[in-house]
Amino acid sequence: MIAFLLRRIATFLATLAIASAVIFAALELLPGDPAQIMLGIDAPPDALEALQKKLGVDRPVVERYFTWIGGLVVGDMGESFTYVMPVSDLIMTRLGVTLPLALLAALISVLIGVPVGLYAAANHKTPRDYGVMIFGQLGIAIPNFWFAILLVLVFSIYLGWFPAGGFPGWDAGFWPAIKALILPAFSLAIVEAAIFARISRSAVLDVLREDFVRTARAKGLSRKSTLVKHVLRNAMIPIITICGLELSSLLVGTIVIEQVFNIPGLGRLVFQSLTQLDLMVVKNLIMLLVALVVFINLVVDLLYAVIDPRLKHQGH
Amino acid sequence: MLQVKNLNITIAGATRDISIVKDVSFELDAGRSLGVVGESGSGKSMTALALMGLLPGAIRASGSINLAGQELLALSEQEMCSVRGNKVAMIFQEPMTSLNPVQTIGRQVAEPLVLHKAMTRTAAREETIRLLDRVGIPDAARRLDVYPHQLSGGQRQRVMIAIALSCSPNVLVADEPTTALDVTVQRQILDLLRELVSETRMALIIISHDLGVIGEMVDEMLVMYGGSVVERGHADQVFAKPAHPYTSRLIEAIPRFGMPRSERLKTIPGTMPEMGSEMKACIFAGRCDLVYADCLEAPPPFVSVDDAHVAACIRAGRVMETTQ
Amino acid sequence: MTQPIIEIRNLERRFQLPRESLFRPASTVYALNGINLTVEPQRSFGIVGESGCGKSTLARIIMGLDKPSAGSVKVKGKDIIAISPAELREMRSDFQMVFQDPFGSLNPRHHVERIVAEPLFAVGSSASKQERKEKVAETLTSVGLRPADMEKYPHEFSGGQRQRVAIARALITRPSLIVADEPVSALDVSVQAQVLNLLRDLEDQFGITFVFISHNLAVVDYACQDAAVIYLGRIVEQGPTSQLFSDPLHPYTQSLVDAVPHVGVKNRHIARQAPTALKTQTAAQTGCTFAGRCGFAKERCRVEQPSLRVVESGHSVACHFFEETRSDRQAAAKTAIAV
Amino acid sequence: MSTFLKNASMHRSLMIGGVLTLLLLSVAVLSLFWTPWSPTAIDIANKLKGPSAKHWLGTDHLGRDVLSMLMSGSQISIIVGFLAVSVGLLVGVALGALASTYRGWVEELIMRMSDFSIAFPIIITAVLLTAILGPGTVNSILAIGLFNIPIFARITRGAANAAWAREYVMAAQTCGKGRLRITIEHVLPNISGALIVQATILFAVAILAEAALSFLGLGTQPPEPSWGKMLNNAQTFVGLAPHLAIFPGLAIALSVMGLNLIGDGLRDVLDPKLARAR
Repeated sequence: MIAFLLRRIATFLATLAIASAVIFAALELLPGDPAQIMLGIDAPPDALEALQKKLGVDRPVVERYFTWIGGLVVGDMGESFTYVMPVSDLIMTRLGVTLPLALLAALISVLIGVPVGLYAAANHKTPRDYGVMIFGQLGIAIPNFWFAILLVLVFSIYLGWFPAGGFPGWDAGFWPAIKALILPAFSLAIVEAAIFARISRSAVLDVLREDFVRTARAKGLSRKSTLVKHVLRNAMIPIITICGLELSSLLVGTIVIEQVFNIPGLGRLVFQSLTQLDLMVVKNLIMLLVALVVFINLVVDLLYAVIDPRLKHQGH
Repeated sequence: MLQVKNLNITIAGATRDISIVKDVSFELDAGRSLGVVGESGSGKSMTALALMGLLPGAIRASGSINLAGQELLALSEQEMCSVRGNKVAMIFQEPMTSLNPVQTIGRQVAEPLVLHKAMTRTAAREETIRLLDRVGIPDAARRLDVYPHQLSGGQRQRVMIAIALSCSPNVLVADEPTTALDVTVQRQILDLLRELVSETRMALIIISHDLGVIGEMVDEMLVMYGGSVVERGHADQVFAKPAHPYTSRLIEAIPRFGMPRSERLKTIPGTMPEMGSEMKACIFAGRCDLVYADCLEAPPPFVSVDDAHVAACIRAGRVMETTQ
Repeated sequence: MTQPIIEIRNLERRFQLPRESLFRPASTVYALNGINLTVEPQRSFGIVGESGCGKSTLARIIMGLDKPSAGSVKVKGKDIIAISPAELREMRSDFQMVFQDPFGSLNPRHHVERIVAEPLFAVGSSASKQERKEKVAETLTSVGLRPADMEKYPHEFSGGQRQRVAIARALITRPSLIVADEPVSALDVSVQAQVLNLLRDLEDQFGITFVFISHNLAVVDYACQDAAVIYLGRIVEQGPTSQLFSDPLHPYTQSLVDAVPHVGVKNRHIARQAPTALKTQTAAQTGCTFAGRCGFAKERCRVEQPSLRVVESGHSVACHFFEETRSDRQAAAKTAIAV
Repeated sequence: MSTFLKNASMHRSLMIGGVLTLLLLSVAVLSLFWTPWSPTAIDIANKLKGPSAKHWLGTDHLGRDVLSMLMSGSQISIIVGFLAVSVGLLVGVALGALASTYRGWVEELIMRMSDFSIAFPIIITAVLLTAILGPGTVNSILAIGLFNIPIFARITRGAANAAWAREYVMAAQTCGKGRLRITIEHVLPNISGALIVQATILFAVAILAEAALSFLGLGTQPPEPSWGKMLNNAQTFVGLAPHLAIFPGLAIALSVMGLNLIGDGLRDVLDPKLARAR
């Protein structure tokens, strides 16, 4: 078990190391002079030189890379060139919006998707099951940003229940802030819920075909208690995998949804810094997002081992 | 104690119902054992599942299964649940997949005790240790908390038997209980089953394709072919003097130790007819070398050849004579 | 003395297990350990053992599908491990293989002609299309199928017929050796008999020698003249099947023979019961591998590995105390008859 | 083959999916020759009009005909989807097949690479590429294609490893055939079903992703009509002209659903083992 843990953490760190190298190489080596790009072609030479110095373009590549990584480890991400403040502060502020949004969406989608999927599996091949399947097909086919626009149309413009966009900030109080996040969270969550429903349904159906389910029935357990006592835990293994993967796609989904609702989170920051060509922010932001995605995968793997005793004893 | 009469099993098809088991009847007393032998597609496993009320989806059973005065086919699903694992128990072919991989074996063995006998967790735990010990799991008290993947195939089948045994059932149905096991392990499991039958007076039904297993284990036997019983009788009689050409050929098709090299195995030409094909003739007529015109006219009735020994063949007497 | 068709000397196959912990060295499993055997032409050879004993690994090594860790495998005098891949390919037409699962051993997307003709690839494609077709037709006939079957696909056949197709594929190059890995264990009894008879016919008709791998003693007894019993990667007993199964010398062979269920031996009591098997042999243990399960095991068995000793002509056993077990057994048999 | 067609025609989701996809393809082909109006013709006087006999699906904020833009927009969706899936299929299947053919360190390396690329979701890759290359259609194709590669590699390797364990592959080895040759002759044909299913589903994913990238301004650039871009514009006028938001979204959803239904249906028809599950 400990060997498994160590191995997974080692892989996690290695993935981060390679990812950082790729991001660094893409943004700092390929396009030529980053300072030139950031300031534009007709930048005054002295400003260009100052920025070059600040970015350390004149120093060797390896040194620059390790300076960056070293900074990351202690939480120093350099300074944003457009916002004139430390990138880490900038990201932390924005994270305070994006993370609650993603978690809210994850919560809603799991709470809706998994029970609906289980419900469909328990009612396999009945109209209820087909109904869920249609919901699943729709959910997968509908782009979340379109769904967001439709939600705004109905709930903001026609009904006026929720704001159409913007975020008052946590200073404005808990409820107004949450209220501003409800529509964005739902537009992310409903689509994911459809995916969860499909996955949960097929995971349960897969387990229902296993021999040990027949054993449970032969013991005299009813259909329902077989489902609860024997099927669910086994079905959780694939469901958790997908939940993990989908959690990272929710995180990425916020990038799009923040655009629709004009919410000042990480997603907005990505596009603002991209249009400003603030590479310092872009670089660290992408690194952060990638690290989050990889981290979620790590957590999923570790959760496996808790649920599936076979992994504990195998050592790999 | 167990009486099965005219058990028919059909699968609902798109245009018509397809019959997969036809008119199976037998009786079985406490402490006795019955073997059901047949090749794949003979309907023997479906018969076993019908006894448990566990036929999958669109498959239906009709006729009568009477267990100690209780008509099982008339029971509601809820009532059947209190019979399963309690009065009738079953073990399966694949011990590797028949146990829940994410539950300890202690918990899995205790489950029927809690369910049917309303035992407390602690009482069930004591009983579980006794059961595991009885089926020959060494150091049972310490094995309660292991998971199935930590046990060998033979040990898992022992655990399955402990589960089946837990509520002292009247009938134990064993569907190919040793097919997935090595021969030395098979020996141990068969010996264990035999001991348990004489100890507990439960009735045992063994389903197998292996004539050796059946021949060694049971008092009575049914030979099934293409969904029908073709021969029924005391195992000793059936093996000594088979009365149906299929049984006779099947016995002769098995290699025996010490056969002289000059001797060839007898074979049955052709293959078993497809499931559900409607037959006006004898179901074996297509592969039989004794076939006469009347064999093709109508399915043969059961011919009684000896005390409680019957065969579905109009030339049963002739077949018995020709067997060495 | 004719040249043996297979000669295996000191064959060893080790597998490295994945590490259990970062701090412990990886353990090694001996799938095969010190295997010596000789297969004479025209005398089909059976290899018997329980699952995990290494018999399928042995088959794969003989076929050149797996490399041994040590030792030599000579087929018709040529060491197939030492020769070049090109030479091996040339030799391949002389030894073929039949597999257990008639559903998995035929490519579902190829028609029978293409399946059966595949080994001709090794011979080189000098034959014309027409010649190839004729050869396939001829081979199909000799396994009891019709030439017209060559246009069909595997799913159109029953299990027994598929196994005939697989045998036709092995037969098409007219090999002198066919390795058959559990060729009948997936078949129903009535079909099994058909295939066993077919194999014997081919043996007589084409002079093919079979290496027949099976867990079923009676099947090996019927199909082979000689056999070896493998336990945890070692040959424990070897000899003509007529002696091996009627007068087994090694306690393990005895327990195998005794374990086979027989019609009409109801309620017989087995005195010796082998305890649950060890599944693998890690590190090179000292002593007899069977000692842990053996009812006769003595101090010597736990320290000294018995080597294979010739008892009678062609019959050898790896047991320190086989004389004792043999006399015990004969005594038991006498009492059984007396009772 | 005939049973395949019979199963296919009887399969409901395959039928619906087929009709939807055929519709998408024929609209795209038709738009090459004819659209009711020019998709780029600006007519400010008639801006933000609802559906009418003249403009069946109304006009946008520049007075362009929505139906014509939708029809032309289908081209980009199909081109991006097709190219991105092709990139993923060619590279991914090659990598996956190599991994399962040679095993050992080759497999280890290829699988670690694909593990690693999970860390880069489509949008993040697209952002990275935009920072380097600037926005554009090529950007979308690359980002989606790169995303598809590890998926195909993983699926190919899994299915191919299963095929390598089959005895017919061993039989081919005993004939002296090389591993690469066996991969081509035996393994790939037998896993093609799984790959076709995956390709169909990833085509749907690609259409969704292309729309998202265009919506964000990272993908297809104006004046080239694209569904994502149309939705982006529609967002501004959603209170004034809701029809602008509804029709492009419907077009995306129906196209994606069509392909997904085909994928699900093919999975049932090609893999009877899974089909029984449903």
